[in-house]
Amino acid sequence: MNFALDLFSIAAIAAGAFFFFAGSVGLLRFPDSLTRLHALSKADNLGLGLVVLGLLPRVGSLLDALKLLAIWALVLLSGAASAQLIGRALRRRGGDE
Amino acid sequence: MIETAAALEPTFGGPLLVLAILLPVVGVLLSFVLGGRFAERVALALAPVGLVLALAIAFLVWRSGAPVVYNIAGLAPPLGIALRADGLSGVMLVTAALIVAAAGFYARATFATPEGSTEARAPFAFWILLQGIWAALILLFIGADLFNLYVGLELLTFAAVPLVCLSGKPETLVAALRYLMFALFGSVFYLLGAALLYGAYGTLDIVLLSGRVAPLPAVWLAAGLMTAGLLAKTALFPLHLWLPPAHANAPAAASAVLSGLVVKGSFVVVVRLWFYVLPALPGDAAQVFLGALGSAAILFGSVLALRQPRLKLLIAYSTLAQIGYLFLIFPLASGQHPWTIDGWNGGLMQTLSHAFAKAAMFLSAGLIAESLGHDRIAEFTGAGRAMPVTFLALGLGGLSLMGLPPSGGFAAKWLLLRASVAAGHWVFALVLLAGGLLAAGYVFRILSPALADGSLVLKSPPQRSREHAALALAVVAVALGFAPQEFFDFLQIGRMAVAAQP
Amino acid sequence: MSVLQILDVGLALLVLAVAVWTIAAREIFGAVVAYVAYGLLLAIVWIRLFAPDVALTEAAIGSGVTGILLVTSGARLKSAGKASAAAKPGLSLHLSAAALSLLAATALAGVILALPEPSPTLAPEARQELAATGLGNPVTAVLIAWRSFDTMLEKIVLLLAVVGVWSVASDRFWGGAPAPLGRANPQGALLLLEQTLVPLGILVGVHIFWVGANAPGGAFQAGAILAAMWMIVMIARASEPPRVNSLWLRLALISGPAVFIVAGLAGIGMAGNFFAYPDGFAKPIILFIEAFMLLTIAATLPVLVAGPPRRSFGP
Amino acid sequence: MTPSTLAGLVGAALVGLGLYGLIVNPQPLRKILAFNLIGSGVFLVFGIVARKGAAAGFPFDPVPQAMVITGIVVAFAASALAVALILRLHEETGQVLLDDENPASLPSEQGAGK
Amino acid sequence: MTGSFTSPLAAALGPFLLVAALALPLAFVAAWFFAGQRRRARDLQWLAPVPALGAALLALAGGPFSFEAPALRLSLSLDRPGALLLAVAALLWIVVGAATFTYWKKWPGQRFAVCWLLTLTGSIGAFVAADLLSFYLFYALVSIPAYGLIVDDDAPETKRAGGVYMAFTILGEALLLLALALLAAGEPHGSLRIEDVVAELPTSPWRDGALALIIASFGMKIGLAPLNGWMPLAYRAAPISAAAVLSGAGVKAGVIGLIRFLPLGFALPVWGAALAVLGFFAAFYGVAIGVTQQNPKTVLAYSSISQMGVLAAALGMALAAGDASAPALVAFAAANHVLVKGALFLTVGAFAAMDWRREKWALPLAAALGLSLAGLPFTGGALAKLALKAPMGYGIAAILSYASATATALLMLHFVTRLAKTAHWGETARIPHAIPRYWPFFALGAIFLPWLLFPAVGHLSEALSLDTLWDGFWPVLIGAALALGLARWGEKLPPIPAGDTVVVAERAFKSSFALSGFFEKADARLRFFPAGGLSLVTIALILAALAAKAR
Repeated sequence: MNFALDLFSIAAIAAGAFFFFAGSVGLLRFPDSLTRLHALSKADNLGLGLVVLGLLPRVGSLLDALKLLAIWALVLLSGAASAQLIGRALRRRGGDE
Repeated sequence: MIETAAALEPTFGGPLLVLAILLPVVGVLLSFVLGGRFAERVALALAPVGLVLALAIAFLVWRSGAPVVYNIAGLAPPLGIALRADGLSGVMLVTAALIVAAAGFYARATFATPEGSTEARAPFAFWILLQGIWAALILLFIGADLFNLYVGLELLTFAAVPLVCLSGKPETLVAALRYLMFALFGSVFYLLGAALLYGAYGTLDIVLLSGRVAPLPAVWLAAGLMTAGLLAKTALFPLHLWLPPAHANAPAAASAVLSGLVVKGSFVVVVRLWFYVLPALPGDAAQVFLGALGSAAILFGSVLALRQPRLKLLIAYSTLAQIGYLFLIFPLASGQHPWTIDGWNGGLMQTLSHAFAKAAMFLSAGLIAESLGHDRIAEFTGAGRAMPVTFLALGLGGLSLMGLPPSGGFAAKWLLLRASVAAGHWVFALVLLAGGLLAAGYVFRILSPALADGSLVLKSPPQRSREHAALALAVVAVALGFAPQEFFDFLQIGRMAVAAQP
Repeated sequence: MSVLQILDVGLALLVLAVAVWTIAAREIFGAVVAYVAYGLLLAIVWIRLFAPDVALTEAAIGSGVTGILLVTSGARLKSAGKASAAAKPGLSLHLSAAALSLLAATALAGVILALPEPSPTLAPEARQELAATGLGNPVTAVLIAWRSFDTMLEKIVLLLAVVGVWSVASDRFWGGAPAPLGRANPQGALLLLEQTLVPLGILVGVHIFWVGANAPGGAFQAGAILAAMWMIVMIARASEPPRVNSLWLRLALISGPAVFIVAGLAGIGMAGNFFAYPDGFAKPIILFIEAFMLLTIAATLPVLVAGPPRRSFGP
Repeated sequence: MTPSTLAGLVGAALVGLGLYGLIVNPQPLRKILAFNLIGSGVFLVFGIVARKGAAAGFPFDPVPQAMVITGIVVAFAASALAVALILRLHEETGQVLLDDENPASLPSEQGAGK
Repeated sequence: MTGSFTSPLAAALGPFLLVAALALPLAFVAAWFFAGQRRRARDLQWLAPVPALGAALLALAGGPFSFEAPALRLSLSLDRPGALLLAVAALLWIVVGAATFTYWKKWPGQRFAVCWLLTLTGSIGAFVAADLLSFYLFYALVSIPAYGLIVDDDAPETKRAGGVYMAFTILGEALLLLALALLAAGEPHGSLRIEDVVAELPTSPWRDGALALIIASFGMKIGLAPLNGWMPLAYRAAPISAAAVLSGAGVKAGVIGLIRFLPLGFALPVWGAALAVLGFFAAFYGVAIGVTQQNPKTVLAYSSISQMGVLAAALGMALAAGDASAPALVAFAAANHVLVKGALFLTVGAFAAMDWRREKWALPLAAALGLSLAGLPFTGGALAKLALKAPMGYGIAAILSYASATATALLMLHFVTRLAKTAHWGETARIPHAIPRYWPFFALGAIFLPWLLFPAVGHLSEALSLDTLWDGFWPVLIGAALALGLARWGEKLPPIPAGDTVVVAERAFKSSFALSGFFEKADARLRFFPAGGLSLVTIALILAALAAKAR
């Protein structure tokens, strides 16, 4: 049984890592700030979600699992809010930084 | 090596040490909350109590003939923090209490909360920061743990920097910023050195360290870093970039405390380092180097003081020079030689007499700047006749700086001269004399126009009580010249019995 | 084992790279952003050094609050016209500074490597004394019980910093309040962040304070988190920085050290020495003191970030 | 290469880097950043001393860690005071320079300070 | 040195008088600072040196005594040489003080009076101090407040003289301090009494350094040749009463210093010869420059340089021979110089304030007073020459001593001619009118008073024997002949500026300002923040390296 769990977590974490990698490539390659912002917020949030999912079966107690989920939720919240703020600031300054 | 076991035993009167530190700290808290006029009242009320405490501690040290030790929370080092008051700290505590009291008494006029408002910025800040400086100094004089001394050094810097720019003028802000940046530069070095010492010996207590220090690379680098950091805070010669503008721009009462006491705080920590923690290091090349820097400071500071057109900058550069004298204690009092007693007494007497003399001179300079509206020395003709008591205080302070009998400065110069002759350090002997000549030069430069005949109308006559505050400090600086032999024996209490080095 | 080592080396290189970026960045804003990132990476290094308390403090105060301080000041400097290009330092200065710094760094590295391997430690003494304090977390025990004198004095350092920052104001603004931290009409996302994150943050802060007695945490870290929450509220203009002469602010600012000193002075009566705790009651007193320290830090950090009063008797 | 020696090297490198930044960079705000870099380097040295001092069941020596926590808070207070001075100087003079062209320039003629 | 037995009266009264001698002037100084006491202090100020005179006479009659105050680390003692000098110095202070302060009008002000009292205290103290620190204290007191006596008006010339005087004085103080440090270092038990220290000097490792510094610092005070630049300037600028007391009593602090600090009981031929050469050079140098001077006060200053040179030469010869009896003899010669030089300066004041042509006897009395310095028979000077004969010994020194007598006679006659030509010039405002009225009594006193003191050092019968009279007379004759020649060809001598070598020293001092300009530029560069940072790191590394050096 735990072999399947291990397999699952490896796969999930690998996928998460891949999305993180994609996000950072986007950061480096995309032409202007807005698109870079887009790449970062989308890819990294998803990546983090997959990593957390992968870690869930390995974690000891239920409390730790809840903590992991809480962390994920917090990152989602603050990531989205800050991405929104930076985006609006960029648009108000008009054009590329 | 100091007999570590005995030196760690808490002695009678220990709690007084903690009370001495807590008194001004409580003063800071009360002044902060009550604010307004209460800040001044709290400060002036606590000053005499603090003086009594300082005298009590000094008396206890003198009566027992050994340092008064106290382990905070009853926990002996290495885990706990110890406080240790020996002869050096007893004398410095009383000096600090006297000068802070005099500066406070002097500053009542300039930093009184105006009638209309319940609270004004400058008075509120001045009285809190003055008590902050006093608390930091007490901690630095009796602290026995290097990290505790680090917190004391930071306390001192945080209390001294805002005093420099209290008047709010742009050049004072630049001076304060330079002072803060360079002091932080120094404290980071000090902290790095402390980290290395802890890494090597697992404790930062001075007494324990003195038993364990051996010539190791960590100790060499730690000694270098900590000393350099403290030199930056003491503004010894090449590291003096912040001192002249800071001390010249601060208000008079503040610059008296800055020049008289604040530079002495970090100097005492250097003395603790080289005479209590590191005497086990063989060879005295480093001490002679410190003496060489001191000599350079004496010559450099005095010549520059000769060239300053304005009185406050002249006195600030003279502080630079007199700090050089302090550092002659290292080559002349380190090691196991008969003349080190003279070197040690001379160095400490120089510290005391300079503290009083410089405080008196800055207070008088403040009075002169207020009454004449400027402090350009060239236009002092006839000022001596118009403000006799102020210039008498300035003259007596100058007498002590020049090292002419019967002043404390002379007693210090005489002891240092005898020590350097006995030690064969001819360069230091000549520098001592040259410093005295140059000091005579710039003091004479202030007094000769002032004593010349000439009618001078004062913008506002100086307040008599403030003149007497300055005069009192100057008289103490001169009275130190008559210190009896018991006073010098008192200075020797608690001095490390250095094991003879091969 | 080698994977961890590779990760460590990678982390170390990343930290150094961001540090270089902080120093070499062309203009202030980039350097400050780099510094915030550097602070967070450093927190991970602290985790690798088995110092969770320090990691928390570094993340919260070292990069968090310091970051906010530098970002807001950078913004204020930038908005009021470009800081004039100071005289570019000459090549000789660059070379000599680089040479000396390199020499100092190598000397330091050499000495660190030469430190005695089973380095002398106070852990055994800490283990013995820990039972007496009734605490689980030795770092909190050092901070509040054994070296409490340092911690109390450090609070006075913070207080003097506040007085120093306030004393820089101009006389006509004294009694007023510092300038608001955020812009006039905060955007929706900021309000959302403020309404959801702040209550949660306060909850987390109190939790960290409470758990600090036995596990990594404590007054410093919790105080920093609560301070951050208060700053978010101020940035979102839900509340304005308090006036300089408001009594509750001043009481909050001195409550930590004041309670500390009262407990310390009481120590001589109850336990025979200043700052000592009676045997049975060590933990409750420590928690009592820590609560007020929490309040002081939570009040002091935002006041330091808000700066000196710049508006007379504004709202 | 245990993590502590690695961190020690990183600490030493940070001190060197911070020194370079503090000396060379003319703008005071950048000097504060450099000062904080050196500070974190010094704290790392404390950190590895703590880690190498692991004994009696603790994976670290608590005393240097407590010192680091105190140090971080003091470093923050220092940065706050420095920033306040810089901003006030900026308001007063419009530009923030530690050394103007001739640092020996005399403060304004009208007598210094009260 | 007749027996050092102290009569019981002296032993009892002596210490009290010693303390009173110092306390009374300081009491007057304090009185000046209370508004109420100011008038009384001014009128009675001339009485301040009376206890000192009493102590000196008691010491001469009843033998040496001393006073110890360990708490204040002060010890005073009065032996025969000190008593001789103190007696005449105190007398001079009283006489000139009375003339200056009794018929007081606008001048002198409070500053002059207070400086007068401080210099007086120093002058008395220098003669009685018995340990190093008190001697240095009184030596500073006699030199530094004298600035207030010299610089009494705002003329640029006076300011220059005052500046030069202070520069030389402070330099002398510094050299003396180093000398005392060397002396103290040589004393194994750490005692600071002068006798113990000087007794240890011949065998101490720092002997040569100490002796060189002693000769340099006291030489500067008594105006030996290369270091005499300040004396002519100071005495010309000073008012008459100040010049009288400074040249009379003030300078003698240097003489008593040499007497006390040179180990005369121990033969040091090399050092003795060096001092003798320096002394004789100063003797003839003073006269050579003096004859070219126009202002009578400057001529008197150069005559002081010459006379002090003779005294130094006598001490030098005594040091070479290790003759322990020289101090009293040299002290007597110095005592005579105190009286005569003080009287001569009063003469200049008197001639300036009255029309001397009306009194027929004025000029011959001035000439007699002047020639007394040259050893004119029946004057105090003859006794002084006799007293110096023993230390001078025979051979080259005796010949040179006679030559110097001749030269002094020449210089004094030149002085009298200059006095006659330039009468009725300058400031009569600052010459108290008591001086012209009582001038003759001062002059006569100065000529005949030494006869009363001579029994303390020698036998009167020897002084009146025929050959001593002739010894005194022929140098004066030759001097007179030379003076006639000088009167005719005087103008052709090159006009040397007063203070000769000091002009060079001043130019060097001015050029040193350029050096301090360099310091200022270095300071400006060092105070850049990057430079400060670099020096901080450098010092840290240097200290670390030096701490590692395990020498």
